[in-house]
Amino acid sequence: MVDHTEAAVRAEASAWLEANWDPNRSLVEWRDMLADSGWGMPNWPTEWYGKDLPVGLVPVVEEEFKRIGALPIPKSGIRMLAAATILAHGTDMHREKFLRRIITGEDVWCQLFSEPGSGSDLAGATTRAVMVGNKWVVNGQKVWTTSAHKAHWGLLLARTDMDLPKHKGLSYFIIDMHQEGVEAVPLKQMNNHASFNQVFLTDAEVLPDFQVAELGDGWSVATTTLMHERRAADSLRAWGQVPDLEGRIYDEEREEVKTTLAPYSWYPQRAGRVDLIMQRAQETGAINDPVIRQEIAKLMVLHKSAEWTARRARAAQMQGKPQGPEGSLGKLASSNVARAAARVHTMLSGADAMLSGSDGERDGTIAEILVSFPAASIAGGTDEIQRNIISERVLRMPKETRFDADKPFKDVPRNTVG
Amino acid sequence: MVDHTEAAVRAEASAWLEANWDPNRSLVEWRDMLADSGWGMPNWPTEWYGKDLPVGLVPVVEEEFKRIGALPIPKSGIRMLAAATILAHGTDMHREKFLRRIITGEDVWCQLFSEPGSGSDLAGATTRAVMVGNKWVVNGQKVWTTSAHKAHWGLLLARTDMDLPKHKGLSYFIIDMHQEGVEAVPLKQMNNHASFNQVFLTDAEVLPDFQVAELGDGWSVATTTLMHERRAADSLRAWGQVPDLEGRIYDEEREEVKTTLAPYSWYPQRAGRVDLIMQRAQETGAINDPVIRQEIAKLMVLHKSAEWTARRARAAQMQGKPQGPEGSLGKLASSNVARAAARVHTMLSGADAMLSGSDGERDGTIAEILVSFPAASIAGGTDEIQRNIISERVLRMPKETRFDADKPFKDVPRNTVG
Amino acid sequence: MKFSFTDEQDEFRTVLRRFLEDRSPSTEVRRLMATAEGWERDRWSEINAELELTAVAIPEAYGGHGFGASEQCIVLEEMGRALLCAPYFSSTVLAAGAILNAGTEEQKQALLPKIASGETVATLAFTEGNGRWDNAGVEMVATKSGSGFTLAGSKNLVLDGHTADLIVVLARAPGSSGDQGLSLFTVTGDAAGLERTGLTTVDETRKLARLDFTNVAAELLGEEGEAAGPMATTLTRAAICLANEMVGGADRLREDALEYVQMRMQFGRSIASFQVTKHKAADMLADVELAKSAAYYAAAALDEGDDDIVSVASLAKAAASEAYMQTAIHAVQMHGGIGFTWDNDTHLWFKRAKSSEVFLGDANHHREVMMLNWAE
Amino acid sequence: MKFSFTDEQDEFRTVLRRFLEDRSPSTEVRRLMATAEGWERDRWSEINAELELTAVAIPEAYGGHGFGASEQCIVLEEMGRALLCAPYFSSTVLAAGAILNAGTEEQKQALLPKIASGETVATLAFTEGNGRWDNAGVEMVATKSGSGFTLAGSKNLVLDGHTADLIVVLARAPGSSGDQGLSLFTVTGDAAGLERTGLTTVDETRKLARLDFTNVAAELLGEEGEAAGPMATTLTRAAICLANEMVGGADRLREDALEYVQMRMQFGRSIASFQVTKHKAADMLADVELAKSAAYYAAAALDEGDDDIVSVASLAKAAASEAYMQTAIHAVQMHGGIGFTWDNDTHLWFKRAKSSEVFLGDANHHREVMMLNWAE
Repeated sequence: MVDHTEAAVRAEASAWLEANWDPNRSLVEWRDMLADSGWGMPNWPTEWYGKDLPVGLVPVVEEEFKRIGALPIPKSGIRMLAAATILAHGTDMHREKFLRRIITGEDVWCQLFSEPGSGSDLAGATTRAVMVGNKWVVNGQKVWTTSAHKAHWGLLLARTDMDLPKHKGLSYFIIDMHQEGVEAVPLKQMNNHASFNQVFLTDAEVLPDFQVAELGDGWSVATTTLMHERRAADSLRAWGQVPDLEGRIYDEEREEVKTTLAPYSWYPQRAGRVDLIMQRAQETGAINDPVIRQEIAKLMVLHKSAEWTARRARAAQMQGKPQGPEGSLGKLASSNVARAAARVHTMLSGADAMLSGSDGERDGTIAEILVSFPAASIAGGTDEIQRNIISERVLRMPKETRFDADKPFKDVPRNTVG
Repeated sequence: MVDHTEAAVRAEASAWLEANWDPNRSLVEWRDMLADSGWGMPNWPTEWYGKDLPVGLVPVVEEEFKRIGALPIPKSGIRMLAAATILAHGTDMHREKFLRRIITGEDVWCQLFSEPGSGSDLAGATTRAVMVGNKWVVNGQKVWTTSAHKAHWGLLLARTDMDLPKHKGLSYFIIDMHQEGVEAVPLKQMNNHASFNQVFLTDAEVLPDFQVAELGDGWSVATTTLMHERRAADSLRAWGQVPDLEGRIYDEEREEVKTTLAPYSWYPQRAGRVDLIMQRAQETGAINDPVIRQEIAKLMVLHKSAEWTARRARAAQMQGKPQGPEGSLGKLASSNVARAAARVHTMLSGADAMLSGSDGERDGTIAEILVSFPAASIAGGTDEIQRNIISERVLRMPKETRFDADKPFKDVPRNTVG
Repeated sequence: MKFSFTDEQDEFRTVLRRFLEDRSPSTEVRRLMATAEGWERDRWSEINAELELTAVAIPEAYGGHGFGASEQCIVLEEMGRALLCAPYFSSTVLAAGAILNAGTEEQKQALLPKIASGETVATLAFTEGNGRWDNAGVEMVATKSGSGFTLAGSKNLVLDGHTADLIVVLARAPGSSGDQGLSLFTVTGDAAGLERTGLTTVDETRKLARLDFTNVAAELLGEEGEAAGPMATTLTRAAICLANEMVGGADRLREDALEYVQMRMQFGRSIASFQVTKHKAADMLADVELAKSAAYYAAAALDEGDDDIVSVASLAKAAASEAYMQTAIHAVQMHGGIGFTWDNDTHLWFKRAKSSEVFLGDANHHREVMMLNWAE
Repeated sequence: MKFSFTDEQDEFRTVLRRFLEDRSPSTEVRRLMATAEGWERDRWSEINAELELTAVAIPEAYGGHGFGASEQCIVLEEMGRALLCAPYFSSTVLAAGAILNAGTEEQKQALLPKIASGETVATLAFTEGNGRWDNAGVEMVATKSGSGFTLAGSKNLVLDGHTADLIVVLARAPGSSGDQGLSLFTVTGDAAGLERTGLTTVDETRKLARLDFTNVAAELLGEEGEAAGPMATTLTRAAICLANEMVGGADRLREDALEYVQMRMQFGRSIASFQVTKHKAADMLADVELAKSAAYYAAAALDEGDDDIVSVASLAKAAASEAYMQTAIHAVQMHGGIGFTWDNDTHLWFKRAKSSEVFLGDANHHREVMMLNWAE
């Protein structure tokens, strides 16, 4: 039995790390050791690579990793969504087959939820999975899929019954991405990046064993995956920082980070790069223009207020208080900040806002802000969806009337084309 | 038979006016002559004080009034809504009894449509009219009633059947305001004016003859009244200009104008008084502040664009083109202008925006703007209603789902208190 | 930076909120705002006796409880929420602040305990006819006369100026300008040569006065010619206090409007069920909560001696100015015609929002101060 | 003020719109924007041959049709709507405008007929590295050399500068500043010592170039040292033309977004049935129609010789800058994720909106010009 006091956990983690950490191991070797010891994912069950620690004690272990300089398991990326989903709803076969290689990072995962025809309405998925002989045969089209072209496995939400209401006719599968019926095509954005793929599923196959939870439980399993999505996005940003040290393991992790974060390289520009505003205003001398100074000030008031609101929410959370309304406003506030920042960057650029690439300011970074910020109010839940959530869940206002929840899905009006 | 060419109409009107106009007559005497001759309301039917002129020729007659300096019948006020409604839907008894005294201005009218419980939803009226013996007995409460305390007659929308759907159970009446069951109480606004009344109807009586159109046709009759409301509001503003001449008739009309327009004295402040902005900016020196100058400029861009949009709509109308979208935007644009103007006035005032009355700027006019502009986005159709209308009628977007149209009114959820 | 209220602070707020809901319902606000004074000494003493609000932020050495800006800002947020008609801001924030920052030890001992107990109601007279909120705008002249000074000129927009017992006055040496030559003085409300005129205000719950000084004998507060620094410090704290008062009012308006649309039916459905109403309510929440964060942060930053406090204070005031007024406009709109009537309470807070928007400087002013003082 | 289009003008617009819908579908826009030139001479000649668009606003005396600004603005509105890839603005608005306003009678006779026929594609080079749009920003020096002049320096952000046959250049006498000493010159696109570099632009449908002049021989256009007035007149008209082009683009974006939400289903209903979508669509209509009114008014005011034309032109450009960008942002949002993809056409107009927002001066600049020139 593990002793679950903070001191005991700290001592044990510290002892193990000091005995085993060696920056000259390979990344996979080290992660394998973490999996075997349970220190990589200490809040996971003991039988599945963990130590059954309460979540509240995980930061203690993380502190020891940091103190000793050992690389932890990155808590980010789709593969961790897969792990959380498999731990909660998968079979032992799934856990056996997938969890270790999720920890070692040897398998890349992707998420096949969104479709061209459904947008914000994930539960409106129309990709069909039909049992033919002894296999599920899948046909349809998914979109906004990060890393689909590199993925070994996909988390698939597909419709298995058109006669049931929308939320009841969905099931959840793990699909092998390395098969003939799966084609990933890069989806180019207006900012010239292609961070996502469209995935065409044409008679793709899934063995019955790879179904997660019961038939028709797809929506509730998907909800588990989505719950972890925001958290994973946060730690993705944190993960970007590999220590600037020499050693095989650092080189390998830097390489992994680089590959994993490549699709997200424009995200800072999407957020409006408020960090550049004061610098640029001083460089260009625009700070001396009282009109632009007011516009910068308005942006700063918004930006700082949003930042402090997030800190307020975290502080309350750390005190163990129930979540106040301030915790639900971040996404909406950040899309307002991004829009305002793009406006101010345009004022700072003046005529040069017409140029991009190497002719553009800051080697094209400013131009990239100007064609990336619209994503801030769409991706990860549009502003409209955020306001629906805030009004319904935080303010307890009436829900939108549903026109699609109770009737057979086949009778629900939907988009004919993607 | 009247010759309906422009030249003939102009000649005939001119001849009659030159023969009869005399500024030393009393107002009522002159209007009586206009009623008898048909020149007061020349597009009304010949049998009802008019000359059956096509509407397109009315401006010709108006030009002759102007040229000769004769006072026309004011086309404004609730009494003209009453006339339009009675001409369209009333009985000959109604026309006989009411139309002449509407022309002479001897009867003041008011409109009893809005209720505390229904707001934008006029058809949700709950004031009941029940036949008791041989009379209608009315109970309920009306609100936003201009001139109710001075009115002789009221245009009443009341519910005569709770079992029919909302729009079918309403009937339309002319109610005698000088009776015991009718009590008008001034309704004070946040800007200290009391332009409206609440009207309490307690066993008030209406003779069956004073019902307009069939039982249950109230909503369609009310629609006629409302159609004329905007037009009447426009000509109300125009009417304010009585020539600055001596003569009994001018004195009497000035008196009438003064009384009639009294409730509207704060309307210019409600509109934000853009006319004062440049003057004040120059006086206070704020025009030299580049930040305030930008804010003034933004307001001016909005104001001029709105003004030119209205002119564009009128020009197209005069060319006989079908109405374009620009014709539906005036109300919404003017509430944006009013809000922006109040903002700029505040900047121009600085600390003095805290003061009102004789201590306030421009003898309190600025303070009155600051507490009147919110009415611009509410009265005469809220901004929300305007956007509904624009999106549904101009852009042909789907109508809001109705939850109240088809069931018996008694089963429609509604406000219990006013 | 500490960024969350302790359990004690939360408890204090809860008690205070209930207390003010009980003692300052809108009927009471309406009664007091209709008086020339705007508050009643007995009524205010009674309220103050129970929670000792005037003592909260005055140091223990001068008869107060010695709490920080965060606690004082809780008081102000709740007062702003209840629209309490009382001379709290004038006496405790402005006058006591100036005395604390500028007075000699002896003067603090003499003046502050009575302000802390509520026995003395004081105010600070600094703005003049030009409506400026900064030191450089002061034109009133203090002339040496024997061992003392005499004041001549006018002060405008003095909060509770016609009812205060003690008036702290900012004036300058003849011929001086800018931050130079400024001194603070005290005069009693009934001083000879002082004429006090209550002004007609948009916001009837915030009473202002014009004070005309005809050679009024005044006592120097602190060092002669050294008032610029203490005044600036006083006004920075005042801006933070006002921002907190304002977010309290804004949140109240927001909640009342939400409650109204939740209860009100139109077209056979709750107004709150219309998507545009829901989205407006969400935006209102965001406006108010973001402004709250800035106000809370500023109070905490003051308590922690943050170097950027001047910028942070102005940021909080600018945020509160925009958020309160925007919330007030939305709140009227959500009520519809009813929200425009005198009998509905919305206008009481609407007018407070308008008055607060410009009191101690409008958003443009504070954004400019923020940018010019930003250390980054 | 004339304020409505005649039946002939309406008919012209209808024909032009259909024609451009046919000749400049978004597939064609995408094909041309991917080329370094941004337009094709054969393609453009073919389009122009049919409707003689380059001739519309050039006087009959110089081979044009002699129509007014209102007609030219119809052309521009429809081109902005179709995002036509052609050197129309550069050649007909900027270069022909400068030649008309500054050139001698002989020069107009020599240069304008070929621009009117479309045979010569010209442009105007005035902005430099500092990105200023006003006369005072010009630093390039023209030196007398024998009977002619030589130009040395760089011009930046020259519309179609790398593809034009003829370039009108604004430069100044050595040692002069402000409006003084400015002259216009013409050089051919292939002049010796002229290096032309196409720039990478946010809006790929609007090609810009940097022109580096190393002692390029140039011909004086009009009077030496007298270019300030003609340039200002040219840019006032250009601002009006651009405003009309912009409202055309904005209206197209608005209509496309509306069509998309009308057709698109979500949660079992049309996206257009959501109240917030409806209200956003209503606001978009108001934004675009108000900006249209300003653009139309400005064109009519120019034709009528309005005294306030400088202010009115800037008002129209400022209104168009805000309305086009706002409409573009809303249009992406109404499409959702699809609107952010390359394959969806929205971004083509979005980028044109961004580029037009600052081209010839941003909204702040034009609001300032408007206020400083307002006669009222």
